[in-house]
Amino acid sequence: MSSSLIQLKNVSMKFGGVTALSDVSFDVKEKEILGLIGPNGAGKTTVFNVITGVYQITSGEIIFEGKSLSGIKRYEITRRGVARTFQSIRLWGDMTALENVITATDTHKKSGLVLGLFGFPVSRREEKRDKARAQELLDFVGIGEYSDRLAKNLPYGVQRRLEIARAMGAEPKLLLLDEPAAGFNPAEKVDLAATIRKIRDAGYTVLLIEHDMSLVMKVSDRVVVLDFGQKIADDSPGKVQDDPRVIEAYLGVPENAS
Amino acid sequence: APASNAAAKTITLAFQGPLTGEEASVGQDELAAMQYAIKLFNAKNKGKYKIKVVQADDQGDPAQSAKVAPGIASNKKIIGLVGAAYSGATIAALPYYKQRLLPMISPSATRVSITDPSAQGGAMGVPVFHRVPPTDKVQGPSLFKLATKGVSSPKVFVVDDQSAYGVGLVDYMKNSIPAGQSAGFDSVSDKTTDWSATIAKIKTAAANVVIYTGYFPQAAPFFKQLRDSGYTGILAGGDGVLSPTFLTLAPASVIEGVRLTAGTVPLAEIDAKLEADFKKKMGKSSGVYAAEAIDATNVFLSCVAKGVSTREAMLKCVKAYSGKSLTGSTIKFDAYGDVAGGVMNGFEVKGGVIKFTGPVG
Amino acid sequence: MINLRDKGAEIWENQGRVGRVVLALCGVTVVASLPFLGGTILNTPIADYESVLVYPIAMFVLMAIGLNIVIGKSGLLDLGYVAFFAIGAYTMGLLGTKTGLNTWEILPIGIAMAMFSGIILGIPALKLRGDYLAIITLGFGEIVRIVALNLGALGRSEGILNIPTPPAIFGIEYTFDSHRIYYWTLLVLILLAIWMVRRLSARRAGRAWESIRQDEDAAELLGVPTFRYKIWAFVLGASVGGAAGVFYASKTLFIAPDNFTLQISILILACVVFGGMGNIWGVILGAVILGYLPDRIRFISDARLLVFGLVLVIMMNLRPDGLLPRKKREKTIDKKDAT
Amino acid sequence: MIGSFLDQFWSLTFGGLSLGFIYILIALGYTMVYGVLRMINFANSEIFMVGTFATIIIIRDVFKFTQTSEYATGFRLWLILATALIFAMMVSGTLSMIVEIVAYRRLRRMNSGVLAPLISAIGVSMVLAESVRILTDSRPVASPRAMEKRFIGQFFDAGIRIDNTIIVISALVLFGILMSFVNKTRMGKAIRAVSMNPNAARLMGINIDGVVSATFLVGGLMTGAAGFFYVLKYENTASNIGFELGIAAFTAAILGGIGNIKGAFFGGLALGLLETYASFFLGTQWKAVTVFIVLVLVLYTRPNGLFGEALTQTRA
Amino acid sequence: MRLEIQDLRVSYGKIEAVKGISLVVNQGEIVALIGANGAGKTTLLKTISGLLNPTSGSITYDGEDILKHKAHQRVSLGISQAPEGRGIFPGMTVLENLELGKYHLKMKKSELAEDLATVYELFPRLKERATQAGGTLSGGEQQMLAIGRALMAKPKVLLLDEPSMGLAPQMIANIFRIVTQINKIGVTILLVEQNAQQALQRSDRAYVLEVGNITKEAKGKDLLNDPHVKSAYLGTGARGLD
Ligand SMILES: Nc1ncnc2c1ncn2[C@@H]1O[C@H](COP(=O)(O)OP(=O)(O)OP(=O)(O)O)[C@@H](O)[C@H]1O
Ligand SMILES: Nc1ncnc2c1ncn2[C@@H]1O[C@H](COP(=O)(O)OP(=O)(O)OP(=O)(O)O)[C@@H](O)[C@H]1O
Ligand SMILES: [Mg+2]
Ligand SMILES: [Mg+2]
Repeated sequence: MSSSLIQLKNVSMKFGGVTALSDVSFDVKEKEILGLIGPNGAGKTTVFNVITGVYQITSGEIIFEGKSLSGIKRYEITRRGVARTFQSIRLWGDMTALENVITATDTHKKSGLVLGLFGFPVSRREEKRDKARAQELLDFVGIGEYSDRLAKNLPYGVQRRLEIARAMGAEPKLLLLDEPAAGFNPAEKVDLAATIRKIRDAGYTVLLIEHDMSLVMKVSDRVVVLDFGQKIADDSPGKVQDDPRVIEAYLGVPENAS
Repeated sequence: APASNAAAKTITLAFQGPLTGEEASVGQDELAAMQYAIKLFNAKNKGKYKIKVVQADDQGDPAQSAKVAPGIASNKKIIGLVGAAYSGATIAALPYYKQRLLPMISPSATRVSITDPSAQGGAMGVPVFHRVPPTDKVQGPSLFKLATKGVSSPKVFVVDDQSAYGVGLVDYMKNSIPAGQSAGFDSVSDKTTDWSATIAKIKTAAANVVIYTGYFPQAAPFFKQLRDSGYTGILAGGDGVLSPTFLTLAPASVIEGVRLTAGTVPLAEIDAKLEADFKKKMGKSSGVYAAEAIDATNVFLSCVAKGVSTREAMLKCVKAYSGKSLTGSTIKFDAYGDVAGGVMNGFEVKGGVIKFTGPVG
Repeated sequence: MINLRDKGAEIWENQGRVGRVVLALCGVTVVASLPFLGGTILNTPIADYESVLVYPIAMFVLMAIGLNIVIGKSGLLDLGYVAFFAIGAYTMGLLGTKTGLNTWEILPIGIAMAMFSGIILGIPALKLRGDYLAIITLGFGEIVRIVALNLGALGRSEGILNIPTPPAIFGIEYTFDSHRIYYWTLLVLILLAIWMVRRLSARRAGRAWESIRQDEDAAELLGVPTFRYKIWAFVLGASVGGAAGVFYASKTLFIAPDNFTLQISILILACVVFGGMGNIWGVILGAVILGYLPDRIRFISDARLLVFGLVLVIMMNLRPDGLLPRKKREKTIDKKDAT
Repeated sequence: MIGSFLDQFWSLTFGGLSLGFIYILIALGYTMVYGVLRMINFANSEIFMVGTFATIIIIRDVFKFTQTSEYATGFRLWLILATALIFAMMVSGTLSMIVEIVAYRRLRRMNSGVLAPLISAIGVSMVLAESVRILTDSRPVASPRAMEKRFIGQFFDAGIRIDNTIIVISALVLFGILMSFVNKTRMGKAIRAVSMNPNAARLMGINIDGVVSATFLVGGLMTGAAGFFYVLKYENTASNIGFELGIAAFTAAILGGIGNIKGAFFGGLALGLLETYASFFLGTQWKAVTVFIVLVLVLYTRPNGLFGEALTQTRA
Repeated sequence: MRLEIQDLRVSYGKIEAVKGISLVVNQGEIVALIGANGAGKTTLLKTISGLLNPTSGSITYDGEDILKHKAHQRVSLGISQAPEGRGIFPGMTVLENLELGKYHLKMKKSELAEDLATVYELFPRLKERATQAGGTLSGGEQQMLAIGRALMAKPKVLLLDEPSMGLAPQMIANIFRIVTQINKIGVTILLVEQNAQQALQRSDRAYVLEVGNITKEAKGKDLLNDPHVKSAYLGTGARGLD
C-alpha cells in the first residue's frame, strides 16, 4: 500500500453534551477511495468538518502529508490540498456554474489583488486557461451544458455535481465528498460511480460519505464505518458488508436487495 | 398691490441660510423676517418696486453653501444678499461673493474671524461682508457680565453646544472671567436631549450662574431639566436663545428670570403691535434673529429706494449707510463690515415675555 | 421595464477592439463636455451648475465607486464611509496649511491615511457580520467627526480655513472658481478609480469578493482567504474615499466637521443601492442622479428633501436591484423567483 | 472626580435609568422588526418622532394645556396621561404598519435582499421628517406641563421624581406584556420561524404578511409609548429628534443583541447608564466616543451582542 | 378528498418547468411521482402547497379550487409538505420545530403530547435531541425532523419531496414503512422519490415526469416492470452496480 495522505489519530469532537466523534483513528492512503459510512448522526460529516477546520477538535490529531492541521486557517487547509462538498448544498447561488468553479480554481493562484493592482492584471490568456479548465471540470462531472446558468436555478442533481466540480477546482489532493449521490436515481448513481472512479484515476484521493450501499461498495477501495461517533469497522467493502456489527448498526436486515 | 404698475422696477435680492433639513428653523425664520421687511417696504412705496427674493438654501452646511454661492454670485440680477445665516456657510461662500462683489449683510453670522484682521485669514469678509449683530467678541464678555450682574460671589458654569457659534462665544468669554468665578465648562452636542450629566457637574461645582451658549431649541429643555433638578441660580444665554419660540418651549415658571443678550431686540419687545402685525402678515410669530434680518433687509431696501440697482452701487451704498435699527440704535458699518460700536442689549424673561433691561455696558 | 444594463452590455460585447475604443472615447467626450451644457434643461436653478457637477455629483460618483467596492462587491454594510472622506480632507487641510506640501504631494499621504484607518477599523469590525458591522462603521464615522469637533489642532467646529488649491500641473491652473478644471480633474480620478475597480474585480479578486458576499463560510472552505479580501475591500474603498477627501478640501478651501455628517454616508449608500449595487455603471448613474436631483428641484424650495425621499421610496420599489442592476440575469431567465 | 461622582451617583443613575427605559422602548421597535425581517427599520426613528407629536397633540390641543396652565391632578391627570399614551401608541403603531406596506412589503415579496428596503425606509424616514418639519414651521414644539414634576421620595442624596418613576414602572409593565406576548403566544414563535425560513414558515400555516404586520404594529406601539414617555420627561420635540435617538436606540439594540427582546432591554439600560456616566466622567463631548469603544469591545468579545443568539446556526 | 390537477403550467421567468400537467390523487392513495433531475417534480409539489403560483391550470381539492388560497391557508385545508432541502428552522430546537408543525391547529402545549410521542416513537433520535438546535442536526436527523414535523400537522394530504434523501439504509426502510403506516390511517400521500424501486413498490399508482410533462401513468407495481422506467429510473436494476 502506498503511504497515507491523511491520518486521524484519536480524534474526539464534543459539542456540549453531544459527543459527535470519540477517539476516532483512521487514515486515507494516496490515490485511494475510502468510503465513510454509518447511521444518521454517526459523525461522518463531523469528520469532514474537523478535517477542513470548521470545528477545532476537542482532542487528538489530524495529520495531512506528514504535518498537523491543527490551528491552521480554513482557507490554508484548502490550499494545502483538501477540498470538500457540502451535504446541504452551499453553492454561490448568484454566480454561474462556471464561475463557481473558477473561483475555487483561483485558490492556488497569487492573490488577484496585489497582482492586479501593482503588477499585470491576470492576463487574458491565463484567464482563458482557467475558464477552459473550469469548463473541463464541468464536462468531467457531466454538466458542461449548464456552465452559463446561475447556480441557484439549477436542478438539485446538477447542483450536486457542481459541488463536486467546484471542489475539484481547488485542485485538492484529498477530495471530500459528502453524500454526492443524494437525490440521484439509481441510473444517475451508476453515472456518478463512474465519475468518482474517474476522479480517482485522474490522481485524486477521495474520502466518500454515502448512504447508498451499492454505490459505496462498488467504488470504495476500503470502507470505514462509524457508529455513535466511534469507529466500528475499517476494512475492504466485502468484509465490512458482512460484519455483523455493521449489519446491526447500519445496514439492517438486508431487504430484498434487488 | 397695484399690479397694473408697469413701471415697477424689479430688484432682486437673495437670502442664504438653512431652509430645509435639520437646521431649517433658523433660516426659515430669518427668511420670513426678510419677506416681512419687503412687505412693509412695498406698502410704503406703493408698487414702485418689485422686490424678488432668491432663496439660496444651504442647509447650514458649508458644503452646500459652496455650490450655491457661485450660482448666486454669478446671477447678475441679484444685487444684495441677506445672509448667510451661519458663519461656516458664510466662510465657504465668501470667495465667490468677493470675486463678484456681491454685498452681503448677515443677520446672524457672528464668528469673529470673518471681520477680524488679526484672525487666521485676516478679515476675509472684506469688502463684501457686513453684519448687523455684534460679534462673539463683544457678546461673549457682555453675556458674562449680564449673567453675573448683581451676584455677590458668582460661580459660573458655562455650557456650549459644540457649534462654531457656541464655542466661539465661550472662547471670547473665557478671557473675561475673573479668577475664582469659574465653576467649570461643558461642551454638549446640539442634539442632546438628556442633560443629567451636565446637571450633575453643575451641582458638583456648586455653580450659581449657568450660561448656555447655543440655540433656543436646546436651551429650553436644558433649563427646564436644570430647574427641575432643584437648581435655583441664574440662567443666561446669548442671542441664539432670544426667540419668541423660546418662551413657548418651557413652563413660565422655569424660564422666569432667564437673562439674555443680543445686539437687537425681539419684535414683541420693540413693539407688541409690530409682532402682531408680523404674525398677521407672515402667518407665524417672528423668530430668532427676526429683528436682525429685518434690519439687514432694510439696509438694502433703503439703498434701493435711493435708486441703487447694481452691485457696485449697492456695495457703495451699504458701506456709506447710516441709519436706525428697529431698536433705534445706529447701524453703520466699519471698515471690516461690523456695526461700528455695536452694543449688546440685555434682556430678562419676566412674566412670560422677554423684557429689555438696557444695554450691557 | 427594459433592461438597460443588458442592452448596454450587448452593445459593448458586439464591438470589436476598435469599436470599443471609439465607444469609450465618445462616452468620455460626452461626459467631459457636460460643463458646457449649463444653458440647457440640465441647468440647476439657484445653485451653480458647474459647482454642482463638482460637488456633489462628481464627488459623490467617486465616493460611490469607493463604497461600492466595500458594499457592492464584498457585501460589507459600511454606514460610516464618510470617515475616510473626512480623513482625506483633514489630511489635506492640516498638511496644506501647516506644511509646505501641495495637493499633489498630499494626495498619496491622504490616501495612505485613509487606508491605514481602514485597516485599524477593519481588524475589529470585519470579524463581525451584517448589521453589527453596520453599527460599528456608523460609529466610526461619527467618531471621526466628533474628534474633529473636539480637537483644537483640527480647528474644532470652526474647521480649517485657507486650504490651498492645487498648484498648476501640466500647465493647468487651479483657482477656487475654476469649476470645470476641477470637474475634469475629478473625471480623471473617477476614470482611474473605474479602471482600478474593473481591473481588480473583473477577475480573481472580483470572484473572491462575490463568493464572500454570497456565502462566506463556503468561500473560506474553498480556499478564499476571506478576512484578507475583506480588509482589502475595506482599504481600497477607503483609499478612494480618502482621495476624494483630499481633493474636496483642496477645492472648497474650508472644511469643518459639519461637512462630514452621517447623512453623507447614508446618501452615498443610497447612491450605490439606488444605482445598482455591484455594477459600477449603475453606481455611477445612481450617484449622478442623487447628487443632481436635490439641486435640480430647488424650485420646489421647501419640499425638496421631501420629494427626494419620495423618489427614493418609489424607485426602490420599482427597481429593487437599482437602475442598472448587478449583472446577470441569466441570458434566458428573469430572476423572478416566484417565492 | 470620584468623590463628586459618588455624590452624584444616584441622581446620575436615575437620569440614566429613565433615559435607558426610553431607549429600550425604541430599541424594541428596531428589534421586533429585525427579529422577523433581519432588517434595520430606518424609519423607526420617525415613528418615534411622530409619537412625540401625537402626545403633544393630546396634551396641548385636546386637553388645552398651555405653558401657564395649572397642573392637572388626581383622576384628570391620569386620564390625560392614559389618553396621551394610548393615542401615541396607536398613532405610531398604525404608522409603523403603513411604513411596512409602503417601504417593505413589495420588496419583501420580490425577495430583494436587505439593502433595497433599507434605502426605501430611509426615503420614508426623510418624507416623514420633512413633512413634519413643514407642518411645524421648522420649529421645535414643547409640551405644556400637565403634571407637576414632584419629588416623591428620596434615595440617598437623590430625589426620586414622579415622571421618572412613571416611566420606569410603565415601561417595565409594557415590556412585561410584550415579553409574554412574544413568548407565550403563537406569535412569538411565528416571528422567529419567519425570520429563519419564510418559505418553511408558510408551509407551517403561518401567514407571513400577518406576522410581519403584527411585528411592525407591536414595534410601533412600543416606539409610540417611548414617544409619550419622552414627552413626559423632556416636554420637547421637533421634527428632527428622531435621528439622534434612533441611532442611540439602535446602538442599544445592537449592544444587547439585535433581534432579541431581552437584548433590547439590557442594551437600552446599559446605554442609558453608560452615556450618563461617561458624560459625567469624560466630558459630554466624548460620550459618543466612549459608547463606540464600549460597543467595539463588547462585540469583539461577543460578536452577537450581550444576549444575541448566533443568527446563523446552519452548519457547514 | 381528491386532489385534482388540470393542465398545470408553472414557469420561472421565461423557463417553463411544468408544462401542462394533469394528475389525480384519490382519497387514501399513495401516488408516486418519479422523474430525472430537473423534471419538475419539486416545482409541482411547491405549486400544490402554494409556494409557487402557476401560470395557468387548476388545482382542486375536494372539488374546491385551492389556487385562491394562499400557502398558509392550504395548510389548514389539510395539505402538508415535507419540502426538498428540509426547511428546518435552524435556530429553533427540535422540539420547537416539531411544535411549529401544529401551528395552524392553534393547540395548547398539553394537546401536543400525544402526537409528539408518536413522532418520537418513529424517530427516537429526535427525542434524544429535543433541545438541540435544528441547524446543528446531522443531515439525516434533519430529514427525520422535516418528516416528523409534517406529521405533526395531522395532514389529510401529505406531500413528500424525496423523504429518503440522506438517510441511512436502515432508516430508509423505516421511512417507507412509516409512509405505508400513515397511509393506512387515512392520510393521502403524494410521494416524490428518486428511490424509484421502493416508491413504486409502495404506491398504488405512479406518474412518470419528464421535462415538465407526464409521460406515463400506471399502477406502481406495473411500472416496476416497464422497460423504459427500468432503464431510466431503476438503473437497469440496481444490480447493475455490482
Ligand atoms: N454544532 C453541533 N452542535 C451540537 N451537535 C452537533 C453539532 N454538529 C453535529 N452535532 C451532532 O453530532 C452528531 C454527528 O453529526 P454528523 O453531521 O457528523 O452526522 P453524520 O454522520 O454526517 O449524519 P448524516 O448521515 O445524517 O449526515 C449528530 O448527532 C449531530 O446532531
Ligand atoms: N428558482 C428557479 N429559477 C429558475 N429555474 C428553476 C428554478 N428552480 C427550478 N428551476 C428549473 O426548473 C426545472 C424543474 O426543477 P425542479 O426542481 O422542479 O426539478 P425536480 O424534478 O425536482 O429535480 P430534482 O430531482 O433534481 O429535485 C429545472 O430545469 C430547474 O432548472
Ligand atoms: Mg452528514
Ligand atoms: Mg426536486
